[in-house]
Amino acid sequence: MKAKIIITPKKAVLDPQGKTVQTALAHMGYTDVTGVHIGKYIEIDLAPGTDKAAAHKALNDAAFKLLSNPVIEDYKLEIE
Amino acid sequence: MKAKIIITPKKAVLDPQGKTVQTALAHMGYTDVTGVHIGKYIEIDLAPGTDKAAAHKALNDAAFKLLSNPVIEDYKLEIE
Amino acid sequence: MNFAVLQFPASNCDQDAVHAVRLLGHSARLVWHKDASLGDTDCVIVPGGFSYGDYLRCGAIARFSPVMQAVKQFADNGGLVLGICNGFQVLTEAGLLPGALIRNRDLQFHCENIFLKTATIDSPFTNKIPAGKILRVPIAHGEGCYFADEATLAKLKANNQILWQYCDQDGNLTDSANPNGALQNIAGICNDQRNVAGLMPHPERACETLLGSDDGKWIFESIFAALKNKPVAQAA
Amino acid sequence: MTEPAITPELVAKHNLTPEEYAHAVAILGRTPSYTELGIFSVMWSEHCSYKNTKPLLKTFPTKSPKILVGAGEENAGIIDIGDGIAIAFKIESHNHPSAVEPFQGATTGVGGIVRDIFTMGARPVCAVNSLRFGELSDPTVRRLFSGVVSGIAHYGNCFGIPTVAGEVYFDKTYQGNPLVNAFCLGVLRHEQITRGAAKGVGNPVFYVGPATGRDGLAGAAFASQDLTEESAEQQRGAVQVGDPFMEKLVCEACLELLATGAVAGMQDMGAAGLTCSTCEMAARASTGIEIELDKVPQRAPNMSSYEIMLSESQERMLIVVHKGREEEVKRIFDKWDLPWSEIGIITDTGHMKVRHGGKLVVDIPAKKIADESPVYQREAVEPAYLKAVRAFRLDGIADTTSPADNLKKLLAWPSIASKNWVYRQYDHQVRDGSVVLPGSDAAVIRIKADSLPVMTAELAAQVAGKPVPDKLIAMTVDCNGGYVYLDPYEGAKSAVAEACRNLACSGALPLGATDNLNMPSPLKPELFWQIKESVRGLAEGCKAFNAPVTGGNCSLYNQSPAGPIDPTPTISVVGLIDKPEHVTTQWFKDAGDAIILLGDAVDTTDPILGLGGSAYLQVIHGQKNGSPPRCDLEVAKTLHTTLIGLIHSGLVKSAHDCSEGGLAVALAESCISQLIARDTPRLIGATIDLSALKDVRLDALLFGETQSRIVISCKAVEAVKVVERAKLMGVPAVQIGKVGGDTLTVKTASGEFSAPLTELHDAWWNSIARAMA
Ligand SMILES: Nc1ncnc2c1ncn2[C@@H]1O[C@H](COP(=O)(O)OP(=O)(O)O)[C@@H](O)[C@H]1O
Ligand SMILES: [Mg+2]
Repeated sequence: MKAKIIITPKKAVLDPQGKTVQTALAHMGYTDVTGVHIGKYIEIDLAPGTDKAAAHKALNDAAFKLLSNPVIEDYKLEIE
Repeated sequence: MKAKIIITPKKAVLDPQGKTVQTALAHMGYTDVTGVHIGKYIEIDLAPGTDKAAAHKALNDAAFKLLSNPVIEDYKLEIE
Repeated sequence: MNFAVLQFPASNCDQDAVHAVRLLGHSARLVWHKDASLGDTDCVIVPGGFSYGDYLRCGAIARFSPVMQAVKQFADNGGLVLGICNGFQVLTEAGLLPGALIRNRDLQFHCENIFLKTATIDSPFTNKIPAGKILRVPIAHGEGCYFADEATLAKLKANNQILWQYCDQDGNLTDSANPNGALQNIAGICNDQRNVAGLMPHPERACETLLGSDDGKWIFESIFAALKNKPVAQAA
Repeated sequence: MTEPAITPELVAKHNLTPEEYAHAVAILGRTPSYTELGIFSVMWSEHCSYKNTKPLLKTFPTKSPKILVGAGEENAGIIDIGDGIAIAFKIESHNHPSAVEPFQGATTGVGGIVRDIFTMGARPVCAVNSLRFGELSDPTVRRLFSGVVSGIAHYGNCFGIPTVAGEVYFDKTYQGNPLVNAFCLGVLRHEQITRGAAKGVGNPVFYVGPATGRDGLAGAAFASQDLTEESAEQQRGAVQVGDPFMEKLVCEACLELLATGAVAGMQDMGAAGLTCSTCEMAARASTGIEIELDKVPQRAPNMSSYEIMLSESQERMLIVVHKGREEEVKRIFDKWDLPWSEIGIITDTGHMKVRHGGKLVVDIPAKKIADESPVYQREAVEPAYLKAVRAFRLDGIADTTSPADNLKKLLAWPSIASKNWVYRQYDHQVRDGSVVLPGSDAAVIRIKADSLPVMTAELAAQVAGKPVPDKLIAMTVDCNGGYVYLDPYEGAKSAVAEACRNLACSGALPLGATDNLNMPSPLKPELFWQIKESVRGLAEGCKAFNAPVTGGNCSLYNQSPAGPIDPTPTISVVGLIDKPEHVTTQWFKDAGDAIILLGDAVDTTDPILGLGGSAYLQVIHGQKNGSPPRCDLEVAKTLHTTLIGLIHSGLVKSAHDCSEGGLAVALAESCISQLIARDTPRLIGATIDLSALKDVRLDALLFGETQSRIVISCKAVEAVKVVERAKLMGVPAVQIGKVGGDTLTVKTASGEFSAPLTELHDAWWNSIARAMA
């Protein structure tokens, strides 16, 4: 079983990285790009037989407290 | 239209960040975790009316050349 | 000799490289990243810093600057190119050097002196380094852990392309002397043509005893000597 | 967009008192618009107006013939260092933002102070930081600490400025309210001084730098409130993100632009963003300014005039350009791929006028709002706790019987332990100028030709053929907040004395100072008394050492639900070293050298013998109590000039002052603090004999913190000469031992103890890393 967490900068918060990459893409000729947002992708391997609901609850907690910075980031958690 | 690119470290490459997070999760009492891999998530906004196939081709190129480093990373591109 | 020191947005050791070369008696000038030509140049230095903020990946964006085309051509013609720190990262991203530099194993930026062992003096970048001399040179990086797959690593070794390795005071390649987790304690390498090299430590910060060490000058002296012995390629 | 009606509640929400509001109405002659209310609110916040501290700041010594730009005139003060060269420096706090988001709070703190320096036309060449956190045993503190340190590292390293010095203390008083003070120093020629004045009616006004977003809305007002549980929550939308890459480009582009001579005035958009920069620039030049918000680059859609005017998006500058030279701005900012926009014009109306969507939304007399900010004389009452502090005696405290063990504990105490875990993360060598790195008493940097900004063609022609001689600048930042709590006046004096002592140990004489008053609320008389007494101490100290204050920062309302912080007036003193051979470091050099103590071993007139507020009492006896050691400024000054004289005569091989942990810690540090390379210290031992000092408690002798003491070493054959010369100058001096061996061995009247250097080093060097692992 795997959990996947995607962490992205909040909309209102400046994303210097995304901006810089957007400019670089434009310089390289990718002009259809109207915005770039750079975040983190975390994949967590779970031991077989892990209880999905419990894992969801625990990882949700971890994503909020440890993996993301709720002051400036949002996250999305999926378990599959 | 949006493109989403997930970039992950290759298996053979050291992922100290993943290791650190795994240890931290264990400290938080979450012991079912057997591995953590940390990568990047890039979301690209595309101008409305962009041709999907062409964008796919172009971004595939960008993902290979700029957004990821094939020596150490793999990537997955999706356009929706 | 004429040195061209590249200047990317947020290069920040560019002036230091110019300073070191001039201090050692040669001329150096800055070349803007948007320039397509290197002008009259004997050696190119890709300096340290945080080109493009090191956003995305260190050196990833700089590699696409117009000037890098000229550097590639200069290198293809046998010109000497030295990448220092961020410059090393740019050169690996550009494919001019094999491998990649990833996050330090303890995830922290390290600014400190390290000891360097010269693995071979058979290169334009090491030929003047006194035999057995352990260099004391500063590092300052967060992503300096050298990585290459096994095949590449084997090739590096077979071709004698490893130039410098982190060591302890007595020259032993120990794990605790390795500041970033680099494979085989690798601090710097060259390409198989031996005219392009990169290293994470900063020799340009160690050219004056006032600043604590002048061991770095041996790397520059090696380049001067190599250039003197074989005038090389024309700039692109 | 409809703006809210101005109600008393709205006024109160903007932190304006009814009287302040009435004054605003009087200035305008009408009810302010919503945007204008916002402007008054930030301009008259403590952060921008210093309304509670202005009368105190006036007491600082601010004059010296070397001062080219004085305190309060501009974004930073400037001091002449000879040969046409000058330095600009200043310290600034980012305490509250760092409490909410440590990483970004610290990055934007560094970014702000670096901007203050290049705004003056100077090239920023080094940075310093002063930090306070709660105790490291608390996981939240560790998160704050590591976030702040990596934020400072991220910004400084990427910008390419060496962070060469600093200090870190851990005490539970800072638990909920960490302190993050950032200092920056820049270099320029006298002719390159740039003013933040909106000069020249008809001149265009340019906005350069990244687009404006809804970042840090009313950050200045936030910095001027108590830090409460909710404020963290409320302010979440306000977090600003630092972009050092952008700042590096803005800095280079601005310096390049200044070299064209096209600039009439320049100011960064710091606290209160566009509002403060437009107002202050017009006020300084006694002109008016008109800007059009539709021309301001915007990151977020549908921003209101209120939001645009109050946003604190980072890395933005406001530049007034000589009419007709607009093309140069465009050329240079395009070269650096930076956004720019011509947003307005200088007028002769004296008013700041702002248009948005074709409507006039702001029309305020600029000078009035800038100069007529409210000023308060607050009531000061001596706090009651000081009675007990002064009455504290050592009677109930048994003298030490395990000095070696005490020493190890002190060396491992995070406030004393080596801060290598911190400064190793900072690039402290970029720019090829760091002569003494972090880890000795004061940092020393070398200024060379390429430290200076690019010159105009005119200036270049003028100085052609006159090479810049290398210059050596030393700097340090100090403050023992515990001392200040226990006696604000003496504690503040001691902070200045320690800073100057650290400079003396490195071979430097003070040039000037910049201070950061990190204080609790000025509204409580007991707390305001602390502020007032601290300022009195700082002022006297700076006067005594000829270190005029060239600027600084006030950060009030530093208190969390757990209570106010210890008053912490950090002070950074900058000095000059005239020759490279006079640069001195703190570690012992060669076996056989003599070790000499300059200054009285123990202040016997102090009933608690220098143990008041000491690290020893805190670590070994769990008490932060007693009047801190008194600092006689005359004695201190004589000590410093004597040491400098000895250094100039080439007699001194090492010099290290006694501060926290006293003589024993100073000796141990002299044995273990030299670093050759990573994980490779150079340990060199010492044998000390203090047995001549008989009638004094052992703990006071070893760990007391009597002021004005320096441990030096010199060649054995010169020991007598050194002692004689010091005595001749009126400084007590005695040889207390010699260098050599692999232990620190100390003989006293009550016996001898010895500790292996490897153990002392491990305790001192690795303690913070262990706590953070
Ligand atoms: N936050 C920091 N950043 C950079 N250097 C630091 C920091 N904290 C401490 N240092 C350095 O560590 C050394 C010891 O600092 P400190 O214990 O404050 O010395 P002192 O007691 O002499 O003032 C100094 O060189 C100081 O500059
Ligand atoms: Mg000191």
